[in-house]
Parts: sequence; C-alpha cells; structure tokens
Amino acid sequence: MQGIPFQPEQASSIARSVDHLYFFITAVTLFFTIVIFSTIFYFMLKYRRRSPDERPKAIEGSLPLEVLWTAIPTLIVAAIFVWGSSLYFQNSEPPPGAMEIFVTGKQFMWKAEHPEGQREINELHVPLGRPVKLTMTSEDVIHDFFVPAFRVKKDVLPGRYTSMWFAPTKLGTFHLFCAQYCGAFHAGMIGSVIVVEPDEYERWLMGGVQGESMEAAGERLFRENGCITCHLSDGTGPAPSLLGLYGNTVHLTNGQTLIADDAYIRESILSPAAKVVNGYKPVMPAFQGQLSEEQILNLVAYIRSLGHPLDNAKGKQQEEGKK
Amino acid sequence: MSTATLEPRVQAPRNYLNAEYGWKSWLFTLDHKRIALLYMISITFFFMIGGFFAVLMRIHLIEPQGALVQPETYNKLFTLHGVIMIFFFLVPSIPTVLGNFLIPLMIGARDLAFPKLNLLSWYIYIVGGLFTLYSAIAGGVDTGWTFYTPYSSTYSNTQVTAVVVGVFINGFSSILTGLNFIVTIHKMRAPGLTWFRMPLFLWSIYATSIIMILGTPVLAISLFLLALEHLFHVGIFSPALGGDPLLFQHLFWFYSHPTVYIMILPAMGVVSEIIACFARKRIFGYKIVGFSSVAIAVLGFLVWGHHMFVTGQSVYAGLIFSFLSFLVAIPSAIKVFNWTSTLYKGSISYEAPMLYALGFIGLFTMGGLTGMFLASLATDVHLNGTYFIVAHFHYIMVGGAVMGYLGGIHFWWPKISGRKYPQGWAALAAAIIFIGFNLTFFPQFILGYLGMPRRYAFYPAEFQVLNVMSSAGASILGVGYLIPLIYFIWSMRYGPVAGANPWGAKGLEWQTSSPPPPENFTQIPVVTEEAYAYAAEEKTSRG
Amino acid sequence: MADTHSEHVQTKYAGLAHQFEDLAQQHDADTLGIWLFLVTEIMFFGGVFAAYAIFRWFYFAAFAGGSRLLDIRLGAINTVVLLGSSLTMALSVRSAQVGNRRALVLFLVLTMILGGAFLGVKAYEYHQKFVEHIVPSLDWAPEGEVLARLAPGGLDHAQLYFFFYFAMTGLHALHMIIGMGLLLWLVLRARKGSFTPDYFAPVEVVGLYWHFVDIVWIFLFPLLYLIGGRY
Amino acid sequence: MSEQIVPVKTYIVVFAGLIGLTLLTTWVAFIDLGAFNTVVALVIAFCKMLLVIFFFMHLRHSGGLVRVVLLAGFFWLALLISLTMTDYRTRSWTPAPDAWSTNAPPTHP
Repeated sequence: MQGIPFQPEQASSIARSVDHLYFFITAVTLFFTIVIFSTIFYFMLKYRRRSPDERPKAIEGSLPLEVLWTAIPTLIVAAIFVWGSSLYFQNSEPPPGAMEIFVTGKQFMWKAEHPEGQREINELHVPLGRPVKLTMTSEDVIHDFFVPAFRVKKDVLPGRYTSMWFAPTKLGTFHLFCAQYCGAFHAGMIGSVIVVEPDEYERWLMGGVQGESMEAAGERLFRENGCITCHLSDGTGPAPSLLGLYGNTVHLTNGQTLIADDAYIRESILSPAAKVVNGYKPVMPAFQGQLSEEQILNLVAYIRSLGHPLDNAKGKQQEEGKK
Repeated sequence: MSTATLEPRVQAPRNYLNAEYGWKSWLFTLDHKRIALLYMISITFFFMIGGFFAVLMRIHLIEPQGALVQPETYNKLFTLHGVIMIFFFLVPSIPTVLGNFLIPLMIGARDLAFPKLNLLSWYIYIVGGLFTLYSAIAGGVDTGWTFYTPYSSTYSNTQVTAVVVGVFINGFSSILTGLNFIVTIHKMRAPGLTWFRMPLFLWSIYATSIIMILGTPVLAISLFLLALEHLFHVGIFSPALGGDPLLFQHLFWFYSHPTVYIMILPAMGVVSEIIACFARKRIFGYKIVGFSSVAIAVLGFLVWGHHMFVTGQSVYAGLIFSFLSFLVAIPSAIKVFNWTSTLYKGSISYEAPMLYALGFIGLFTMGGLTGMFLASLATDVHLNGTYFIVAHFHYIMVGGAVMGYLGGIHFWWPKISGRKYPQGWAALAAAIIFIGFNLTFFPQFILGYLGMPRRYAFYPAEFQVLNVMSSAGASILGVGYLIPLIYFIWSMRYGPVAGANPWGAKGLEWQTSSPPPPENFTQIPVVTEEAYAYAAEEKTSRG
Repeated sequence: MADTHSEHVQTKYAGLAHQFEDLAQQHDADTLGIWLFLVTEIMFFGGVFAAYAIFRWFYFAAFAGGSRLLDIRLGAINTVVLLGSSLTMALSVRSAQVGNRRALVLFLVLTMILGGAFLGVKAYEYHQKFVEHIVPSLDWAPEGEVLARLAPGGLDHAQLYFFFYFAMTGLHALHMIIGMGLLLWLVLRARKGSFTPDYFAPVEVVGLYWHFVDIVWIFLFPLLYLIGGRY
Repeated sequence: MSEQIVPVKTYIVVFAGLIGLTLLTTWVAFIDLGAFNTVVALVIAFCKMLLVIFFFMHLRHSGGLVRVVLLAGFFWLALLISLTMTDYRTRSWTPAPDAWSTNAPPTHP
C-alpha cells in the first residue's frame, strides 16, 4: 500500500481532457466552498450576539446583489455545460478506422470476441495507440463496461447494442469493472484491460487456440440454420438477398424505409415479422431464444461482411491509406 | 371546554399531550400534533433499522474481500438501507413530522384541512412499512432501491413483490399528505396571513407537496407495471418481447429525481426559520428565497435524465437533460447566498438549532457543488455508478436533509414537548455529527474518482485505506445520532419547562402555549405583520 | 372521537368539521382536494399512457393488428353507457343541489346500474380474450384466423399490445369498482337524508371522481379500439 | 352555497353532443385517412373531455385555482411524455455504425 492515491491513471487519449474539466469543476467547488465557509465564520464572529436585548436593523434584501449572484453561477454553469457537452460529443463517436471488438456481458463475466475469432473472458487485449470500438450487448440483465483509467463507461443492455471507444495511451493492465448493479456477484464481474504493443497484439491474436473468425463462424451458422436456403445471393429465393444489404436503405412492406444496421439485422433474426422487406412475405421463423448473443454477433459480422459496395471501397481506401 | 383555555397565552395545564390518555386516544387521534408524534416515532424506528444496515455495510467494507457477510447478503443490506431510508425515513421525515405539527400552528388554523385523511396517511405509511419489513424478514430483496429492470422483473428471486407493494402503498401516504398540505395552505390561513407573510418553511412545504402530488403517482404506476411484469413475466421493461429496460428508468427517475427535492426542500425551509430566529433578522431576499423553492420544485422535474447519461439514452436527450440539470443549480445557489447574507449585521447566537442549520449550509453547499460533476456530461461518464455518486447524494440527503430534520427537531422540541433539552449535549452532538459525517463521506468522493463502483461487496485492495476511513467516520456518525435520542427522551421528564417562546422567535406557532392546546389557538389569530419581524418592537412575551 | 373543542361549531351546522370556520370554506377545501386528487390520477394513468405511446410508435403494426381484434361495437356501446352514467351522475349532483332527495337516490342508483352494465360488457370482452387465447402470459396461444391477423405485426409485439390492453382497461375497471363502492355509500347516506342544498360535498366529490374515470375511458376507446382504423 | 345550478336541458344537450362525437369517431375509424386517423380520434377525444370537464364537472363555474391545478396536471403529463420522447425520438439520430473495418479483408460468398 503506497498511501492514499488521489488520481486514477490516465491511460487513454481522452483521460487527460476529462481530467482537465474535472479539475476545473473541483476548483470552482473549492472556491465557493471556501467563500461560503469563511463568510459564515467571519459573520459568526463579527456579528455574535453581545447583549440579549440586541435588535439588529432589518435588511430587506438587495436586488443588485440577487442579480449578481444569479448571474455569476449562471455563467459558470453555462461554461461547464458547454465544456462538458462538447467533450462528451467529441468522445462519443469513434474516429474512422477504429478496430472493433465485440463484448458480451453475462452474469457475472465479460466475454470478448475479436473479429479474427480470438475469444477471451474477463480480459481484453488491445493494442497501444489504436482506437478501439466496442460493440456490446448483454445476455441477461443490464451491465456496465467501466475502465476508470480510460475514463469511459457505458451500459451494456440486453436486447440492444451499445458502443463505446477508446485509444489506449499507456502499456499495462487496467481495471475493468461492471458499474451497473447486476446481481449477487456484481462485485466479482471484474476483469482487466491489457494494453500491449501493436505487434505483440498481432502475435497474441495469432497465438493460442486459433478459432474461426467471427465472419467464418457467422457463415457457418448461416448455413447450419438454413438461412442460406432462402436468402439466395442472387435474390431469386423467397427471402431477399443479403448481398450489399448492410448500411443501405431497406424499403419495408408498411412503406417505411430504414438503414440496415446492427440493430436491424439483430431484430430481423430474432423477430423477423417486425420489419418485412417490401415484396416479400413474413415467412421466416423467429430465432428468438434459439441463438446466443454471441452467435447473433457472428451472424451480424457475416452479414456485415457481405457489406455494401461503397463501404468496401471505403475500407479499401483506408487500407491503402495505411500502407 | 374549560374556562382556562379561553384566556389567551396562559400556560394552560391542558394541552394536546394530556388532553386524553390511553392507546386509543393516540391510534384514533385526529389531532395533527399527535399524528406528527406518531410519525416521529415511526420514522425514528425506520431510521434506526436503516442505520443499522448502514453500520453493517461499513463494517463489512473494512476489508477488501468483505469482513462480515456473503455478497448476496451485502446486496440485500444496501437495498433495504436505500429503500427504508428513502421511502420510509427521508421522504416522510420533515413533511410528516414537522409539517404536520407546524402547518396549522404557523397559519393559525385549528387543524389540517382533512384530519381523517391525515390519520389515514399514517396508517397507509405503516402498512407500506410492514410490507417492507416483511420482505426484510422473509429473505430480503437485492435489487437496489432503484429496482432496475430486467434484473428486478425477471432475474432476482428475492422478495421483490413484497417490497414493491410496500413502496407502492407508501406512495399513497405521500400523495395524501401532499394533497392535505396544499389544501390547508390555500384554504386555512388565518386572516391577514397573505402568501408573502408566510414563513419560508411553509413555502418550502408547499413546493414539496407539489412534487409529492405530481411525482409520486408516476412512481406508483411504474412499480405497478414492474410488479405485473415480475409476476407474469410479460412486459414492457424486459427485452424478451421487445420491451425497453430504459423505459422503467425514465418512469422511475421522473419521480425519484424530484424526490431528492422532497427531501431537501423542507430542510431548506427549516434552515430559513432557524437562521432568521438566531440571527434575529428577516431572511435576506425573502421573496426570492420563497420563489426559488417553487423554482426548484418545477425545475426538479425536468432533469431526471442525468441519471441515465451512460445507460444508452440518446446523446441528444443527454444534452437536454444536462442543460436542465445545470439550471436547477441556480436557485439552490441563490438560497445559499441569501442565507449567508442574512447573517450580515445580525445578532447571532449559537444555540444547538443554529449549529445544525449552519452545518446544513456547509454540507449542502458541498453536496450541491459536487452535483456539477454529475450534471456535466463528460465527467459524469467517469463518475456515474461510482462512490462519487454515493458521496454526493449522501451530502445532500444526510448532510442536508437529516441535518435539517435534526435542526428542526431541536428548534421546535420545546414547542412539541414543552421542555428544554441540555444545550451543551446538543452542541456536542452537532459537532460529532458534522465531523463523523465528513469523515464518512468525503473519502468516498476520492474513491469514486479513483473508479470504485458502488454496490460492490468486495473491492480491489488499493481502495482499502479510504474505505477504512469511511467506516471509521460512520462509527462516529452513529454515536452522534444516538446522543440526541437520549437527551430528547431524558428531557421529556427531566428537562426544564420551556414556556411558550424560549428562543424569542417570531411566527404564530410561538404565540400559543407549549405544548399547544388541542385546538392550537383559543382564538384564531389575526396577522398584521410580515414574517420574521425581528427588528420591530418585541411583542411576544418571553417565557 | 372526543373533539371537545368542536362543540361550539357543531351546534352551528350539521356536516361542518371543527377545523373549518364555515361551510363555504369547507366546501372550497373539499373541491380543491378532489381536483388535486384527480391531478394525481392524471399522472398515475399518465405513466401508462406514456409507456403506451412509446410502444405504439415502436410496434405500430402489431398494435394495429391487436386493436382490430377488439370488438369495436362493444367498445362504442360501452362508451355510450359510460357517458350515460356520467349524465346521471351530473343529474345526481344537481338533485342534491336543489334538495330533491328522491331524484338524488334515483339518479345515483341509475349511475350504478350503468356502471354495472359497463363492467358486465367489459367482463364479457375479457372472457372473449380467453376464448381466443390472446391473454398475455396467462393464456397466450392464438390460432387460426386470430393468429393470421396478429402474425404480420409480430406475435411478441402483439402480446405487448394485449398487455397494455389488460393493464389499462384493468386499472380503469378497478377505478370503476371503487367508484361503485362510493356510489353505494352515497345512496345509503342519501336515503337517510344526510345531504342538503347546503351540504352535498360528498356527492359532488364522488361525482368529479366518476367523471374523471369517464374521461379516462374517452381516451382509452380510441387508443385501444381505433388504432390504425378499421378499413 | 354559491354553486351554480345548471338546467337539466344543458346536461341533456351536452350528453347528446358526447354521443354524437362517439358515433363520429367510430365512423371515422372506417375511413382511411392514413396517419390522420389517430389525429382525428385524439382531437375528438379531447373535445369530449372538454365537454365533460366544463359542463359535467362544472369547471365553467369553478375558480381560477381549480383551473390552474388542472392545467398543472396536464402540463406535467406533457412534460413526462415529451421529455421521455426526447430520448426515444433522437436515439436513431446517432449516425449508423461506421464502416466495417477489420484487419481481415471483406469476404464474399
């Protein structure tokens, strides 16, 4: 034990900027606390009752003072609001080209799956300096993915995908906590985020038991569950082709349109009747309760990989840009 | 009617305490003062149970791996601590005890508008409390006082239904109390008592009642839906059929954020009364302090989404709620500045109630200012769900509301019991509570910033030092709370007789005898002066 | 209760509680009290309405499908019956105002009969849901034509619709039952002649409550029965 | 009591109006107005509510305080629904997930 720590490690690209705001609010808090406390103590001594019959003169109030001490706090909180919100919006969208890892919360463990197929439990290996986007869901109750050293936190909800991102700036092992109460061993739903050099990360990805990649697993599930018999890639089957679906506009039977994203794909697997593509009949069986969240993620990864032309082009550009 | 009570301001032997005897005269009483005492006894009982759970939790957390109980038990401890302290102690505390006792006295009325409803509220409260106690005895409940779905509705196999029913029932006690207070303040004021002559305590109770009336039903309906879902496993809060867990959080916080103001607004009212009395000054900026109570009550309804910044709520909704949350800081700040200015050129004495009131201002200032960390989106992402939150709301609820409640009890105890309590002991208790409180909860701010999540039955070893400090503070705080209990009970028998107005305070409640007669005033008083007319010539006789 | 100090006022008016100065003050307080209570009821039902609004927007097709399974004629008839009971309730209050005791009792009883008719129709509708196996959780196994009509919107979401149907109409029916109890109490008091043109606040208060329950139904009818139209 | 005594005729007329509106809303449900079916149904329900409140519940003769209380109730209900909707209505504004980018090149079936 090295005495009392006062600050958590700053190990992500945003940690420092969040801390700056934190220190600013701390300074404001200290300033006003000291002003109020010392004023009270000063008045307490200066105006203490000197005789029992003392009758001070009445002071009704002062409009200029009221305006002043309405205006000053208003300005200060307005500044903090703008600062905090802009920082939050900056931090809420991952930079383009962020690598993606899928996280599933389950009473009482964290399961992570890298697109290449590497899986881990209660650990998350990430490369130093590279933005990482987590797409997260829960198999049961609400959890929360919290890495104090990165100053990031996001609830992990059942039936929905939430996402967050960070770019680690420090090598080492950092706490991963569940910060949303989730049941008996909530306190045990902890793990570590392990930040390693990028080449070590590549080695780690290759090492160990090399499973199939998420896309491959998704493709296998696509075959095993019979999806492939209807979703023919040339569009001649009883179900729409999934080629070029992801990220593109879908026209539904009820006249609405939407952009095919993770949530839509997930919903269409679990309750296909909710949003039926125009020109098709609601004949697909529902897979609610038959697939685990991880299997659904694999399917989503596969359907994503069928991609849409524009997206692939962009991906290639990025690949080339990197080279 | 005895002739003695027809003469005003005579220390009448007959008062509300000795007018009748026997348990029936208490359990079937319609006298608001006796009902206030029924509430005082019941909430003290629940406070001690809730406090006992808190002590067990703090002992448990002395060691990183947990020193006392299994994690399941720890989860039940913090759940029951939260449920009991919030719904059965803090929400009813000042309104039902001091509000019940004082509203008719302060407005010069014989009773509240609906005395039977008032007694009914107490019985509803007791029934709700019994359900909660039953759930504690029959195995406990482990959902946290926030009852978040789908854990509470689908996954928890503890006594969720019993405790939800208990809180649901208790909600109606709150609703009926608020309704009673609003009607009373509107319709029963003595001649001459205009809105701007009312003591600020009444303004704050009025604002509190608005929240009780408009917020509590939403809690009731969300708990009703939760119970349906828990029993039938079909529903709108669990994603199995396409429901949304966040909907429960919206409905829950629509009540439960304003609830914070149910707890703190009455305390603010109490503090206004005490400061005016012991500084012998009219409250600086009376109207602004009064209006700020109402402003807090209204704005308090617009900010609930700040509990949900990291829950998957839309970022744009987060933006709106963050903005509104900052707005509510402003009337709170205005109040603090006005109280401080009231001391300026006053004649300040330091009896026990004043110490509690000053302690309130200090702790509330810190609690309020640390709220800015949580209203600000970027910092809230880091601090949400950690001990920082725990520390922040305990500064508001314990440092604020409980200090206010204790201050109020110390201030009006001579009126309630007719006796004085030992000032030295009271001052000592105030000091112990102030020190113990800060030692308990200040380290938790640091713990939260370091990243220790709340509701953890065990924790990484690096957090131990701060946890031990917090537990040490809790033991001091516990002692601090026991001392007043002892000397108040002592004073009922051995305390010197207080007289009608021991503090030389203004306000109608001090014009009648202590303890007041059952009908409060032998003649309905006529109000001719402003509130807190301390500067004017002394009119009241000092007992 | 031994309210010794209230003797002096009790001799003045029957029905005046000791804490009030006069009947006008008491009447004002009673009226304000019941309106405040109705506001709490608005918020109480409001919570369900808010939840309903969100899911109806999420799963419109399922809600429309569920809605079209309800019997619109029964819904409309029940609306008329309940509006009729509101009329008789309003006439009860008027009879109390003018001091017509026989008319008061008659209209109160009529209100109860119409309320009972409403609940009877409602019970029949509930029974139909069990016959069709579209009671969420308890008896959920739609088949045949019912299944075919619900399937396009998704069966899970249709189940949510029926959850709302039962929760909302159930809460409403519970309020009706409480109202019927209050009406019975009024009838008993009215027959004893407790109400006079000076003192009829209980009739008025129960009346306001009854009208409120009627208003809830006025909104439930289009929200539950008329979603998505019948064309 | 200063309470107004409303003639029976008024009640009957109001009742007839309510029945008329009920028939109207039922009739409109059989006409395809698209999204306006809901709007029309709610407007009619709102009118019916106003009739009940103003005539049956005597709001016409009630003081300002009662009106303020009632308005507060509806205002708070609007707050509850609208602020909750700020979340639901804007959730989809967040841009769709960024381009699928992994180390592995996209595969085609």
